[in-house]
Amino acid sequence: MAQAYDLTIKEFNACEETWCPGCGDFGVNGALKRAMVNLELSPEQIVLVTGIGCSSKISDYFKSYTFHTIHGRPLPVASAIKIANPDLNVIVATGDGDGYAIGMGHFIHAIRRNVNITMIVMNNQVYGLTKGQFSPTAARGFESGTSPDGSEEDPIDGPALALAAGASFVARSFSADMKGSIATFEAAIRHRGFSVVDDLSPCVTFNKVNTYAWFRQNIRKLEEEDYEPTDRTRALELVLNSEKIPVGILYQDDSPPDTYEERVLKDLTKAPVWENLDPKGWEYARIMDEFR
Amino acid sequence: MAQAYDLTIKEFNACEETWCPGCGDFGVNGALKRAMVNLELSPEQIVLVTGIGCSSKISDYFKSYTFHTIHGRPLPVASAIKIANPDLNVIVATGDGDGYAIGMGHFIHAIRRNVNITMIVMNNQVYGLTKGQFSPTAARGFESGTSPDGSEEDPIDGPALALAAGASFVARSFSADMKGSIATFEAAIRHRGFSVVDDLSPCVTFNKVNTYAWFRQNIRKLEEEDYEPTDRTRALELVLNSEKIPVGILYQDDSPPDTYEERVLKDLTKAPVWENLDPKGWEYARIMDEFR
Amino acid sequence: MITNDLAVMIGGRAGDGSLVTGEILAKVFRDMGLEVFTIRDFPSNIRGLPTSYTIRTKDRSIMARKDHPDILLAIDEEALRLHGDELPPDGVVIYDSSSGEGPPDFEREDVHVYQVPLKSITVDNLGGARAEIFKNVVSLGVLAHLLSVDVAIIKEAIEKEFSRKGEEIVQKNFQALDLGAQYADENLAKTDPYVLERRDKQDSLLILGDDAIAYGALAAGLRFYAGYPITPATEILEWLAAHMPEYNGVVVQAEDEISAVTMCLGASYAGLRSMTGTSGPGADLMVEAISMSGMAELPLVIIHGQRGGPSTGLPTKVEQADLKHVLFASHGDFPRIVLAPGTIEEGFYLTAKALNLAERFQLPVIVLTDQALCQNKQTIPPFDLSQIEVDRGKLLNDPIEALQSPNGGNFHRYALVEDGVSPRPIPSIPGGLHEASSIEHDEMGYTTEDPELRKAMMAKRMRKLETARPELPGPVLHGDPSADLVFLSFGYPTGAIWEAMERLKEDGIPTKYVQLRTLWPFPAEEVGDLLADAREILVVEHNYSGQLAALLPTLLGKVLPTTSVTRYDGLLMTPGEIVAAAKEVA
Amino acid sequence: MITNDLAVMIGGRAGDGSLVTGEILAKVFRDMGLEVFTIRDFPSNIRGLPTSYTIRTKDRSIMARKDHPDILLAIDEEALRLHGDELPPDGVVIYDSSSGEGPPDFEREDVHVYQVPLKSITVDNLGGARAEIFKNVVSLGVLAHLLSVDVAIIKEAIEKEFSRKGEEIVQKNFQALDLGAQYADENLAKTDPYVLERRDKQDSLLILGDDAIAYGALAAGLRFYAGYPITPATEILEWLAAHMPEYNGVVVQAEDEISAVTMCLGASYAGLRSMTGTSGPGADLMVEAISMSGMAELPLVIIHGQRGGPSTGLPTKVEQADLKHVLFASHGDFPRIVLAPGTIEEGFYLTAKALNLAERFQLPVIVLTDQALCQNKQTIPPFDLSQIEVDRGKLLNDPIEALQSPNGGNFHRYALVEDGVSPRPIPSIPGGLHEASSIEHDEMGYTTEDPELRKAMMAKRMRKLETARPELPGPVLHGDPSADLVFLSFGYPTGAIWEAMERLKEDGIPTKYVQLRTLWPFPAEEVGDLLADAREILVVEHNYSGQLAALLPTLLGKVLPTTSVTRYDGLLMTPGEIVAAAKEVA
Ligand SMILES: Cc1ncc(C[n+]2csc(CCOP(=O)(O)OP(=O)(O)O)c2C)c(N)n1
Ligand SMILES: Cc1ncc(C[n+]2csc(CCOP(=O)(O)OP(=O)(O)O)c2C)c(N)n1
Ligand code: SF4
Ligand code: SF4
Ligand SMILES: [Mg+2]
Ligand SMILES: [Mg+2]
Repeated sequence: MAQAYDLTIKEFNACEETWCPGCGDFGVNGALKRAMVNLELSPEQIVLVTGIGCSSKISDYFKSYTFHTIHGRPLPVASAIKIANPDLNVIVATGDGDGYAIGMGHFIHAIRRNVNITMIVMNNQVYGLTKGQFSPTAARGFESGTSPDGSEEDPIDGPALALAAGASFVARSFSADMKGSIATFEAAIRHRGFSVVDDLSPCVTFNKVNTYAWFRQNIRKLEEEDYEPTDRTRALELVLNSEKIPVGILYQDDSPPDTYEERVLKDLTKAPVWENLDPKGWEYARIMDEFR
Repeated sequence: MAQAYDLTIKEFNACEETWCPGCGDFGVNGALKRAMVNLELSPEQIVLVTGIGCSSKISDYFKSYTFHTIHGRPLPVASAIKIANPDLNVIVATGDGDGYAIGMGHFIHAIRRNVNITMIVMNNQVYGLTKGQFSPTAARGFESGTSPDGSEEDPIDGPALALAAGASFVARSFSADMKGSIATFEAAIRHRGFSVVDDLSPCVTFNKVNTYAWFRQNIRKLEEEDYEPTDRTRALELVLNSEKIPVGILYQDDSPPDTYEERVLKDLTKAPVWENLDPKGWEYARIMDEFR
Repeated sequence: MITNDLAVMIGGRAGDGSLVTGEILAKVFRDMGLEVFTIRDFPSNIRGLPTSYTIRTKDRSIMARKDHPDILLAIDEEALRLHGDELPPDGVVIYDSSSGEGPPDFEREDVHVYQVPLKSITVDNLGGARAEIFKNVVSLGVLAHLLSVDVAIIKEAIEKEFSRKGEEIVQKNFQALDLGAQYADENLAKTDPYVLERRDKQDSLLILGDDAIAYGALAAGLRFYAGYPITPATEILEWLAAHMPEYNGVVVQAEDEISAVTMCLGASYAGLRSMTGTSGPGADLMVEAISMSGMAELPLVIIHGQRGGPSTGLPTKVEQADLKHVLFASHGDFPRIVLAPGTIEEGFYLTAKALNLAERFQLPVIVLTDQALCQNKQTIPPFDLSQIEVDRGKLLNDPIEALQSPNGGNFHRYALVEDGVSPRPIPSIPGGLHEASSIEHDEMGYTTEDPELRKAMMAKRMRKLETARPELPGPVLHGDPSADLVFLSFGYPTGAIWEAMERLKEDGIPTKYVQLRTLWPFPAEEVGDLLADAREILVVEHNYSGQLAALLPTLLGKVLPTTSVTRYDGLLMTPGEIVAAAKEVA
Repeated sequence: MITNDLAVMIGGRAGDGSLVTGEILAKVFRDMGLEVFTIRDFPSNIRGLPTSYTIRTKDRSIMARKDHPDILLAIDEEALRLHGDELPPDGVVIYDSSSGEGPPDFEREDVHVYQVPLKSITVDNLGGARAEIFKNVVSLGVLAHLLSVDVAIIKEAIEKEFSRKGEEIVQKNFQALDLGAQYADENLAKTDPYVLERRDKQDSLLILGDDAIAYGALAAGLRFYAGYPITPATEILEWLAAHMPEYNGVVVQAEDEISAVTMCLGASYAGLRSMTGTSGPGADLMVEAISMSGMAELPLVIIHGQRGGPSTGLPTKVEQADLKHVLFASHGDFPRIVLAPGTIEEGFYLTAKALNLAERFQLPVIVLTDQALCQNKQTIPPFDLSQIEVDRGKLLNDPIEALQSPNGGNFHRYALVEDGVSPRPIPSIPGGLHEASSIEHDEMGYTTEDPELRKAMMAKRMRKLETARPELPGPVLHGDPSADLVFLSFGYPTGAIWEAMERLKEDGIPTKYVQLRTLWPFPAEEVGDLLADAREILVVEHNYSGQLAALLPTLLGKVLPTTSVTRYDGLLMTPGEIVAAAKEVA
């Protein structure tokens, strides 16, 4: 299905974005398109799977095969797409509510399977589309419609959980850092195995605490440090104990790729999706002997 | 509600167990009863909440207030019971399917809230009640009805996830080690905050790999080592990298208790469950001014 | 001259302030002693997409969208493009003429267009980068002048709204308002027929439907609410999050709807009055727990606010297409009760009632409502709190001696009693030990597969519905009891039907309306009697397939002559379309 | 003498080997050229609780539980206590007399009791700690002798069953069998009337219902199955896990049912034939995805094997109480198809059909079956694979040029075509770019809230049901077409009804049976015609409330004279109870 490559970022444009001006999600959309251009992938080779949320609206704005699913379920949908047709480049774009609240169970189990897809969590620490309630990544004390006196729950950290669940690629990006985001997305997509990028993507409307300025003060860029992302425990130590939020590739498994689809499909070049299902072409009759 | 204490383990007996002879769950049931006697808790002060599975049948066999819920949901049920009435000692007994497969999302989020309840996962690495399919804790290659050629999925580790999610008490016990299990359950129940015990509880019928003998060879007892369970990263390092399976208290947060119910209920001695709801006793009328 | 009968539509963009402006205007009308009903028509978007907020006002209670908005405050061109055609002859447009040009592509000669350079006024006079945000308030000043509304009343409302944002914001709003009024005074000659006259102020509440539901629950003793945000039920969660702590209650924002609903069952088991609220997608996820509530015989109240489906559908629009779902979803046979408020006021009282029914009969009670009843506001009389009773049924929260089972075993939590409702001790009560269970069980709650016991338990559970029946809110008969043209409906269309009936009466067509308030167990006898003489039954509902109409033969046990009146584009039904449908069969 | 008409019940304990013994016996009867139907009545328990396995055999096809078991192999005392009373006069008990005492509390004089020291025989002769496990096989030897079954046939079956466990096990079983036969020969005098005669062996399959479903799906091109274990659908998952890889297909054991069903939608979107299977509790969790299938117009097939509810209920027992659920669960209006096989054989063909319908009409298809049809075995003729067709409808998997939308935008995936079914390109196809969406959308799949477009899309989706209607399996008419006593049912009762009809006919009462195979969209016209002349309709279903009977007025649009015949204790209906019910109204 490959074709001569001459695409520009414009060819990934679809509907006009309706995010609030300044929303962090613009950065993700831009960086993702650029990453695709850099990776020389055409819209036909990509399937973008989203859930429901402001972040998930990206499937209206990113031109490729897209599937805007229901709240919390893009991961199983995407995993199956990849298994069905491993030639596709399957990206999940989701939010911290979609991916880490209602979708938490799938998150851990998708990681466990290690299907070769990329999950980008546009983490704004709120439920944006439902107008700003605290999310699982909101800090204790965060004030919102459902936490008028401040949230009483401690946040979870997506990358920490991903690492503990055995993810083979874990990164964090900051949506305002276009260069870094592009590089991180590219690396994630290139990685053979489940890759997760927790993208810090400020909600300018409902999160007045974790603003661009706040992040600029509270992140540290791993690319500027002498950090080797090859040790899972070291990475866990970093995400759990670092004062500042580490941004960059936190961990990448450098052992040989071992993806779920490679395990369950004997011959990756022969994706079941291209099978002709005409029963005449298949030997089904001998199965009856089992019951004789 | 306290009462003079003169209970013996017999008073916790309910229906006769119908587990297979030799099932690891007998050990859990026995140890839990003994722990209750040691803790001087009476059946009335305890609520045991279970899901569905062989393990979850314990609510038929353990005499206290019990609630046999649906598959995968004992944690939210139990969390709410404790919030409603913090005087109760609330225990969740579940399986690796109930707690870590369908219940995974609740697992992470219950930990995040840190309600003061104890979760015991009777981990046999299979779905016992449905006749032995591989579970999320089954090793890659485990053969079962749904993995005739061996499971293609890597297992997750409950304690590792609990640690990454921020649990304040994480332990592992081995159901054949009665003394150790009792001590661990007692410590878990005493702990003020969410405590999770991953109990290695062999399924003698469907798991012919992870047998009692196998475990005896593959565990290490932390009580016999010089291990201080006070460092989360150290604990993660241990559960992720140890050749042998560490058994004992893996981590206990020694900072002051900070439970969800203490945060959301101003006065813990005045549990809402004991309120008289007669509207005459309450000032509801002034609320109307908000709409005037 | 058209006095005190008006629908003002503010056409703007999500997040542009038009919502707040609409809310202020609604309060102003209320403070003038008028009745108000608001309609928010908003997209599933936070900022930028077109939105409209309509405020109807009248000297009698109203509950429906008017056939047409009378006055359109077109905050931008798009609003005029979208809604200009909806205006009736003699309607009014207030249009931003800052660009110097008139409204493009707007050719109507039969409406009154007032051009006001809204943007220029704000930019020229108010300064600051976000001056434009005050366009709305300037237009309010213009409107006040045209309708002869006392600016002081508006200022009062503005003060209330913005005081928490600081004096500067309040003053800026005052200024914008005055600028609008002044501009109108100096530049506009009133040509339109609409005026408002102040009336004696009644004591009334201007209340959002969701707030009424939440308040009703609280007043009926709700002490545990768990929910997950979803339109149109989020406001219940938010209102209770703000109010419950004061009443020693707890609100949990759960990680998903499955957690929310099962938490409610836990709280219920422990002895708290609990409730959750959601919409279609979340309700789908609660289906398994509904069945558990039925089997374990634990009280559960779910507020189900319908919105446009299927699936994510039209998530911020009204629909009533979940009727079949709430009546029949979940596996197995078990008793449930489904109630349906027809007004914002009923939302309050029926929710309170639902909490009693759930506890008295130990089963799931679903309150089926809809986006229109949840997210619109209305003026209503103050609630009569003396009507709220708390009846906890056979809840036992004192030590039990006599009832303890003779064999020293557990308490007979599921005793096979005649009325089906067995006493229910809450945990920690001495003598009350038992197993609550989702599995078929014996009287103590222990697992059983004994065929005879199974049959007895099944019958016992189902008997509760018959025990409950006399206590369920019956259908309400509105209109002319002798009319043979009959409306049958539930939920938000109630308001539009009332208004349609008035108009039909004026046209000499008598009608009556049978409003269903209990949908399950269906009051077949009462409804059957009320419909017995009907020549034609107009079944009014907001869904594609006419779900109620289709189910009617089964619900009633007979086939009656019916005509479906439906709508399914996400916009509220109007009295006019109901009148038209009625005239077709009259 | 009663020849070739027999029900043997093996009463034992979960995990004690009686299940395997029953399976061997079933094969033996089949190998004798007889027809077989098995009934597993097992508890939700792995080891220790009482269980029974009944094998019916006859020279004609059978599909129902017999009114009484004829012969009881009581592996322990409990079995006799539980089932001794069920035997008819002249029935047979084979009882373990090892304790030296006769059966306690068993007073029946009218049955033939053969005392055999089963345990002693095993312990004395076979040695080893687990010698007792062979009690079952010893009893088989006894039975063989009594029924004059050739021991060689049994040995063949034993060999097949145990060869993978090694020669030693096989030999031990042979020995146990011989010991039983020898004991009977030496000690027992046959007094009972039952005999079996060997017939010409037909080519037939002895197949589990779930296996037939799984096989039907595979043969119809299933290449993706995702499931989560649950009784009675687990065997589908297990069978496919064992067979799909050979056909380049994939089986995923998901982490829960929500994951399973949404995986299926993903695989479907990508272009694979996909399916999931579950029972009530899991089906509840799939409700939200069903609505997504409807909205995104993606094929989805769900096998719904009903079991005893509500909630966890009676998880290993039969029931048909999820009818209302499968017809109506999930929010919003969208098209769905519900099929119901009435036999194990139909399970194969209707599943294959379901995969076609789902792809042709791009919507969810639910195959409603039940524990009895899933977990029992039957002898049936070999499947006719030539009947299986694969029709993928408007699936596009070649590059598209002409269809590309003119504005350079996306492919019109949701084109507003007349028949409602729009062409569906699979990802990676050049020219086919589009958005699949759970949200209301335009023709390219992009989000819209435009009222007119919404109406058009809604109508388009719903039109598919009318397009599909002519292709749906119609009701089957059995029995005497002119009879005015009519059975109406679906699912497993079909077998019992057939047998009841034969008996009624013998008693001079002609009846007919309208078997529903498509439950939604309901074939109102065809069924209405078939029922038109009915004096009384006996609606047979296994649930408490008579769900089908209750829904009938709505499904048919008219009220007909019906009598509900129900059962809800978890045990299979018998022909006898249906005969009795029919006679009451005949
Ligand atoms: C089952 C279900 N529950 C709730 C909702 C309502 N809902 C829509 S988006 C959303 C939260 C989105 O949060 P997040 O994923 O963080 O996205 P954001 O808008 O912040 O980008 C919720 C709760 C839904 N659509 N479906
Ligand atoms: C929603 C739902 N899905 C599936 C099932 C079937 N089911 C019952 S127990 C069980 C697995 C139990 O495994 P685990 O929790 O490990 O318990 P074990 O039997 O091994 O102790 C499953 C899948 C169910 N009852 N409900
Ligand atoms: S509400 Fe927040 S997340 Fe949503 S579009 Fe606006 S800024 Fe972005
Ligand atoms: S099947 Fe396994 S887990 Fe279940 S009771 Fe038997 S040994 Fe225990
Ligand atoms: Mg978010
Ligand atoms: Mg298990």
